[in-house]
Amino acid sequence: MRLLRLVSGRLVSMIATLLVISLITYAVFVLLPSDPAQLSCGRPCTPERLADARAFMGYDQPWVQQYLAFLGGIVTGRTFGSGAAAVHCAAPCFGYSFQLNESVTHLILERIPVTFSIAVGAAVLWLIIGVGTGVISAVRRGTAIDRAAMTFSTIGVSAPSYLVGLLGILLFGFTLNMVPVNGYVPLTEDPVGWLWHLVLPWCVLALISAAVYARLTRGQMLDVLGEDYIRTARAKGLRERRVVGRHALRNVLIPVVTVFGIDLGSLLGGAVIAERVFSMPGLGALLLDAVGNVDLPLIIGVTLFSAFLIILANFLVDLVYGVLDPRAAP
Amino acid sequence: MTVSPTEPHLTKATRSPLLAVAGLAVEFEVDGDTHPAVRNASFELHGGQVLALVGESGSGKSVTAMAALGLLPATARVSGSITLDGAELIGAEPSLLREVRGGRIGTIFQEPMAALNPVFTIGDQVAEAIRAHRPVSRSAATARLLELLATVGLDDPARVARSYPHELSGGQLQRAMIAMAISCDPVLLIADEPTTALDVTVQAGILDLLRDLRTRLDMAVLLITHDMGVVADVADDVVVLRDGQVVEQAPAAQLFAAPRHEYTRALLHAVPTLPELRLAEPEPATPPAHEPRPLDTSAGTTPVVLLRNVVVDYPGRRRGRPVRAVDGVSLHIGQGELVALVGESGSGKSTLGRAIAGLVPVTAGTVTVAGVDVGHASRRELRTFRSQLGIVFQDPASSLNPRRTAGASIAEPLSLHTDLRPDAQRHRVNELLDAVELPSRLRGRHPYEMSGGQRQRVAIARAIALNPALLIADEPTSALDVSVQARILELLRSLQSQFGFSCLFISHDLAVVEQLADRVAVLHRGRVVEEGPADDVLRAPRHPYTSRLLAAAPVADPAQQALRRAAWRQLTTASS
Amino acid sequence: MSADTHLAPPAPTRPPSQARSTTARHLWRRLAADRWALGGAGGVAFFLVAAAAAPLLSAIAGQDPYTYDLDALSDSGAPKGFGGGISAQHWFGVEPMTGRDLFAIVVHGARTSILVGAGATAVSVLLGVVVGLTAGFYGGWYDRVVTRTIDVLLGFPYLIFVIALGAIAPTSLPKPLLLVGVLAIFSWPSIARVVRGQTLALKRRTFVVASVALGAGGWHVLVRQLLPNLTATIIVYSTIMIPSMIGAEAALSFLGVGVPPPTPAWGRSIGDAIGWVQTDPMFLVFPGGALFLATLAFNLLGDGLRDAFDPKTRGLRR
Amino acid sequence: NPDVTPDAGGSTGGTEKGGTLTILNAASDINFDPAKSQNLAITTLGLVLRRLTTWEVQPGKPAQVVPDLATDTGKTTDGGKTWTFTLKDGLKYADGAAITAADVKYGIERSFAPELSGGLGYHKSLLVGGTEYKGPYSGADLASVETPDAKTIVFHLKTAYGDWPWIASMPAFAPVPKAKDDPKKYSQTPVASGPYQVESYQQGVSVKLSRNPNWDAATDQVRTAGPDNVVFQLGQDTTVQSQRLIADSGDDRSAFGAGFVAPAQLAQIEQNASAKQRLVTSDAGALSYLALNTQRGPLKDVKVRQAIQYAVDKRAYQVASGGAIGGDLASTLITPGVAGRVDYNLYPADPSGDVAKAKQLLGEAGQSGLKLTLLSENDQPNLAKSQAIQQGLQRVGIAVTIKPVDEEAWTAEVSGDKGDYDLTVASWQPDFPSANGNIQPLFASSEIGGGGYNSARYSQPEVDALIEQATAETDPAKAQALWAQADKRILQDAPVVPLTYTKNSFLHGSKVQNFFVPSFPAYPNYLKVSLKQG
Ligand SMILES: Nc1ncnc2c1ncn2[C@@H]1O[C@H](COP(=O)(O)OP(=O)(O)OP(=O)(O)O)[C@@H](O)[C@H]1O
Ligand SMILES: Nc1ncnc2c1ncn2[C@@H]1O[C@H](COP(=O)(O)OP(=O)(O)OP(=O)(O)O)[C@@H](O)[C@H]1O
Ligand SMILES: [Mg+2]
Ligand SMILES: [Mg+2]
Repeated sequence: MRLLRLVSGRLVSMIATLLVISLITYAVFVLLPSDPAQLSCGRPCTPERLADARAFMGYDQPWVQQYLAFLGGIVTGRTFGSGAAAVHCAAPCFGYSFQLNESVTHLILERIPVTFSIAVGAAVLWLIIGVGTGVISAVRRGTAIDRAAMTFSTIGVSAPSYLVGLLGILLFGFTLNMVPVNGYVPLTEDPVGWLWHLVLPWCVLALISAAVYARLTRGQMLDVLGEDYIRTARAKGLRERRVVGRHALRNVLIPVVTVFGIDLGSLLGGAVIAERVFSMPGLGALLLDAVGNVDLPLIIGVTLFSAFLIILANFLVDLVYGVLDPRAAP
Repeated sequence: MTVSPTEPHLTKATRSPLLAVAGLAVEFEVDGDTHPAVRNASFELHGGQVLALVGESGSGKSVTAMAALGLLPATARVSGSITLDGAELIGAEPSLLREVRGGRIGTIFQEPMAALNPVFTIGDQVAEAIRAHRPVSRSAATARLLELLATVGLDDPARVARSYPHELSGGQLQRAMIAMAISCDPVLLIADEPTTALDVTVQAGILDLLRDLRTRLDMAVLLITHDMGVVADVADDVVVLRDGQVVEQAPAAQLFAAPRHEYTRALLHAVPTLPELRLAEPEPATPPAHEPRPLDTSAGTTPVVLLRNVVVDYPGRRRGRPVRAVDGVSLHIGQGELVALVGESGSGKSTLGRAIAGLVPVTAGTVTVAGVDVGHASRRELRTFRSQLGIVFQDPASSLNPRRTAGASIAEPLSLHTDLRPDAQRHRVNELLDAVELPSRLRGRHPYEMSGGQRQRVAIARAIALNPALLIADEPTSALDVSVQARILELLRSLQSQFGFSCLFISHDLAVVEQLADRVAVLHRGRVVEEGPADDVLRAPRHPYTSRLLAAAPVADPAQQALRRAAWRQLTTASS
Repeated sequence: MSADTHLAPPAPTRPPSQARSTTARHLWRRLAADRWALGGAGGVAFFLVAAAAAPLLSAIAGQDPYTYDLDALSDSGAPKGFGGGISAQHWFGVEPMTGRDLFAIVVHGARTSILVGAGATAVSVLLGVVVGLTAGFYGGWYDRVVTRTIDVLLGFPYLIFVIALGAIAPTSLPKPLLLVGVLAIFSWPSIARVVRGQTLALKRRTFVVASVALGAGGWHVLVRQLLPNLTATIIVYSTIMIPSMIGAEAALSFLGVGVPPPTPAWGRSIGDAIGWVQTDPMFLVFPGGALFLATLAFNLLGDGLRDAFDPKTRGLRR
Repeated sequence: NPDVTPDAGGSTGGTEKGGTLTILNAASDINFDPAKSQNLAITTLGLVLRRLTTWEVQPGKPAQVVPDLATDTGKTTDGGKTWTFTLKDGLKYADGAAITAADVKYGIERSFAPELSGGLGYHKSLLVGGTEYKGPYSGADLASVETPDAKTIVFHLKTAYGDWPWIASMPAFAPVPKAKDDPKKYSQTPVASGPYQVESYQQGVSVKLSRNPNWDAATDQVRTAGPDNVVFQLGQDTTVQSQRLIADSGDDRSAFGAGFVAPAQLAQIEQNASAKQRLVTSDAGALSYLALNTQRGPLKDVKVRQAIQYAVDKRAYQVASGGAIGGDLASTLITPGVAGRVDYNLYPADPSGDVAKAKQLLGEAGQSGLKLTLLSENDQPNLAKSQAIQQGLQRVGIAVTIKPVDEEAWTAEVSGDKGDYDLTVASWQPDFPSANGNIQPLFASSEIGGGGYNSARYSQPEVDALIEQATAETDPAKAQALWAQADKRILQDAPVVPLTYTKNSFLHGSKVQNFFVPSFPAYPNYLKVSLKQG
């Protein structure tokens, strides 16, 4: 019951946040000098044709009105054009991409499995590697292991992901010929192929984020190890592994989880660079294409969806928080 | 098996010591310099005995105990020898240390709230201690755990086991801590200030428990305390530590009766005494529970602090009902008057203090300090008012910013309210350190690098830095050994006579209250149940609650304390 | 009231500068005892000097980062000769397709990259700390507005905004400034969030209440009580951020809001160099190496500072 | 006739049948709707859809317009205003239905619908009534396209237009059966008239083509239809594409990349004997040029523009585009491979430019310390080229600021009405290989802003008149002479600096045969590619 109230309260604020995001996105693209109608006008493009195309897509109206129409479409669905060529987009309609001739909702749903596969795998991997490295580093503080781990994480922090990605492809894909270099195989079709195609993107993303987590974990761990209850745990005669792995880690994870929520959320909204480099048809690639084509409905749709995921991830993190930290329990 | 407290002395010569500390020295490295904390300390503890480690704050008591467990931080350098049943502990293999910790030596730490992991339930933490040393099943561990929690006198073991530390009171936590410490039937229990954080009634219960455990389980106890009353209550032998060195070791009775070392004598001399307990004529039948003695307006001058029907509610957790911490208190403190506030834990003492300082909003009633209505004062008025207010918080450790040095903390009011030049500030800080008996080298230390008593004195120095008109002192000497406490109390007294400030003195140590206070107010469940001149209230309590409180306070005399203990038991059984 | 008689009249708050200077001395002493941190400080100083003296350095080499040297290139645009055209004239070789001097590009690139990296970090840390701290401390509607803003910004695929800004911004606006702004806008929320969380916890601690009870105003509490307890977090964040900001500079170059060419920047050079990695690896090695070393230096210094600020880790053997 | 002996590399031989050809594509989407497609006649769309006419391209020879569905390339009876085409016999769609003239008319009509805008629309303003027509979905039909019988189709134009046969090769001239037209889905499920039909379509992932059983090779003179299947892999990173093709393993042996090989990879391929063999570079083709905004400040002065002709460092530009393999230095507007081109050079100078001459001209114009903005697309190749220009102009004291914007914004800026830039580097690949396609879209004053590509914003009544005259001319030889005249006339005003005739390089796998790249268009001819069997 209390959970229900909590969830509904959060839902309201989530929707408010999403509204603001969609509004900003709309406004931003109205300010852009580029004209979506121009792109779908064809060549040569006469002013009359341009006006026609604009009117059909609804871009001739003031943007506030466009925005309201968009919001309405989510609830009731929308129809563009009229007669035999009319396009209907069923509710919940997050817009219709005229360039891809597909409802945005459908496009997003189609891309979700790819992005989720990348994001979840990578996140699991980097959490394990990052937190592991951070813990070892903190426990063995000042030793060569610590220095090595932190140097490694420095590389990870500073390396641009496209660099790591492409070098990874060159090394593991071409030179060593170990893994496929790109493409995506649905899990349902071929689980092994799915795994095999995702190994490299996972590792690349994990390598980069793990570095950040290693630093974060190390810092938190150093703090926690100075706490009295760690001394108590040791005084109980627990093995050091248990002291660190249970008593300290649980407390360390609390702040780590916050950051993780943000990161995972934004990754779920599209692992843009990884998808580009590894030619994975995920949400990030979709967004990038949409931006390149000024496919406004698609941009707004994907933006909103990503925002939704990020906000959702944060909400889930708050719930996990309650489990990790009883003091914060709802 | 029943063992009388005196029996171990008879067998002492025939048994080899359980714990032998020989030539122990501990040094800390701080910024490249070494600071000795313990020098060449030697003493012995035999099975089934209670050895009290006493001495002034910062004398190395806790460090000695931690050395035995191998739990000192990496900055410590330890030499000498500590043996447990003949096995050397210093520099021992990790596996041996692990077996000793928790298995053979149980430990109770100073602050239970900090010493328990906030994210695990009590049951979880205690069961873990059991399973660390015994290969028992989960369910067996649970059974044992409930048994242990019951053993330490917790009412509802199942509920306590399910609770997280923040959901329990200090006394409950301390008991749980003890349960954890004795879970593997250790041969030795190290108890570092096991009752400091607790009020006298709870303290009496815990001491009773320790005594009982010692007897029932034949456990030796290394008791660290600065409270000579506690020592008198439970100790068989006493080791007096000063500045890291053992100055005297003797059986308790002998020590109290005929202290050999001068320092010991000074220590005992400094112990404040309570008047003889007169429990003869309690009037429990119809206590004027809600009728405090009428306001004493004889002082003539306008009171500095005037409380009228003050109610303070804390908002409850998430839609729960609010907690009423103070419930209709009327109180006044005259100019230059020292009023003591006593009462058991959770009775609302600290809350009242905070309400006077304007730190918690008052739900109803008015708080007037020096003519300022604290509840409705502007920010500016509050600021001016606070420049004349000194406040010592109950928990010295947390009232100091962990990132600032002692010097910086003490200088804070100076820089806030005066325009002293850095040199003058420095000078004043040194003066203040002197006044609270701290060496000036502590200036640059962080709270983490000081002992509990040292931190408390820093907090006091900060509170008196501006010679306040009103001092609110919340258990200002709880972590201090008697000698330092005596000097601090002396300091307070002299400052007060010099500057004539008013003082609200919150304490659970009735002996101290007796020495210091002009008037005493007894708080029970947020209400003042008894109020009057110190002498009257402490000598002839009218309210049964006051009587119980008085009986629970230990005195530094084993013989007399035995009597009081009996009286207290009688009272508690009568009231429950 | 008699208390007034022995009280100096309240005067404006003045920070105890002497206390500060001792802290600074302590810090320095601790830092100096840490070999790794010293190395990091040296590295940072080295790059700062290199950046400041870039024109001088490249003048010594007799080069500038703009002049084409097509004779140093083969017909396909790849540098001629060993190691990407390393010679007495071109110490680091030349850039493919232009023949510009790579040494000059790298030292001049340090200017842009460090400016953008440190600038963006500074702005976002400042913003994040100020906003997070005040939101956590003051609470109320201000806090709610801040939290929502943070949610919105974190929920925003920043790519979109970046592209839009790059297109809208007038040409007259210096690009490095724009870049710093764009990067900062999207990185302060996560810092603010963390700082806010910690502030919420800290402000309930007794020492903060104690300070309030001493009559400290909000500013004093924020700066003297809360901030010192956040330094570790801030430093760790900053040191992680600087290099990732430099990396982001490169990514943004691709999106058209980077530093416009031909102004040298490590990020862009690294981006350009990826394609050449098999033909001319040195093109990647020099700017990439510089980026890595600078990152390493910043991180080592940051780790050292963090330890120096944290009293608990004082005196630990390293 | 598929038997060609190209000098532009590529493996040749007879067309072997079978296998699956993979085409690596950077784009994430292929639009098969003829109304919306801007595809060249010889690439993707050509595999699935036939039009009235199409192109015959051969390495080293100018492209020719040849009949596709029609029996000839169109007949005009009145000097280019009315054009008549007749369909071949026995033409069928993949579903077996006959292809009729009405279907062609319908296909053209639907390209007028605003719902389906986006394709090549040269015909829209040429056909009588085209400006007002809004497509067939509201019930109206376009009277200027007549279908007297099932085989004949007649076009009535507003003005004489000699290049109409080329226009008839554009996607909109593919037949669309009205009954099968679902404008929402047609881009993924077109009714095939060519040798392949769309078997599966996965947006962002891949498109698979399989054979159209009803396509008859006898009716088709340009398509050889070697592979059994053609698979487009979409959204492939270009660098990775190149690396895959260089590695040449597994299925990639039967693949080629649809995108140009970047200069960095060209240098890499240079050192890889196997890959070098599989690299196919076009003849010098499309013109890349520096447009000088003739309506802005100092650039209004022809002297200044002429100075820039000399100041530009074409050699650096060439290197930035990949060296000799990236293009030949240009001096004219009409590109090699276009019939009737006359080679000349109005501003002769060293490839690196003539700094002294440029300075002198600037002096004459009384200009010093010029500051110009160069609008550039923000991808690496374009930025490299822009920098080469910048560096060249720097030498004569012209300070150039590069303003990088993304591709779409660049298009909007250049073809928009504001024209807020001084310089920009552009490259023009005409939509059909006639000098008309080289000159008119870039230099007619009607093409300034409003979506036109006259990026120099060049307006010269004399030139407009010449263009009009040449456009109407139906005698190719006369038309060509007029175009050559226009070419020279324009360059006298120096609105653009011709930089290079670009060469595009493509990489293919070792099993790919009959892969060649003509000079126009400088793209591989998908229609003739086949796979080595066994
Ligand atoms: N980590 C540390 N670093 C430096 N000095 C320390 C550290 N821990 C303790 N000390 C010093 O060692 C001395 C002994 O401290 P210890 O905690 O044993 O005192 P104590 O006798 O338990 O006092 P109290 O009764 O106040 O708790 C003190 O002077 C203290 O300042
Ligand atoms: N912040 C708070 N929120 C809710 N309840 C509180 C809070 N602080 C104190 N209380 C409750 O108010 C009551 C009075 O607390 P207070 O701290 O004044 O007791 P005290 O007399 O000082 O006890 P002690 O001797 O243990 O310090 C207790 O029941 C306590 O649980
Ligand atoms: Mg202690
Ligand atoms: Mg209290």
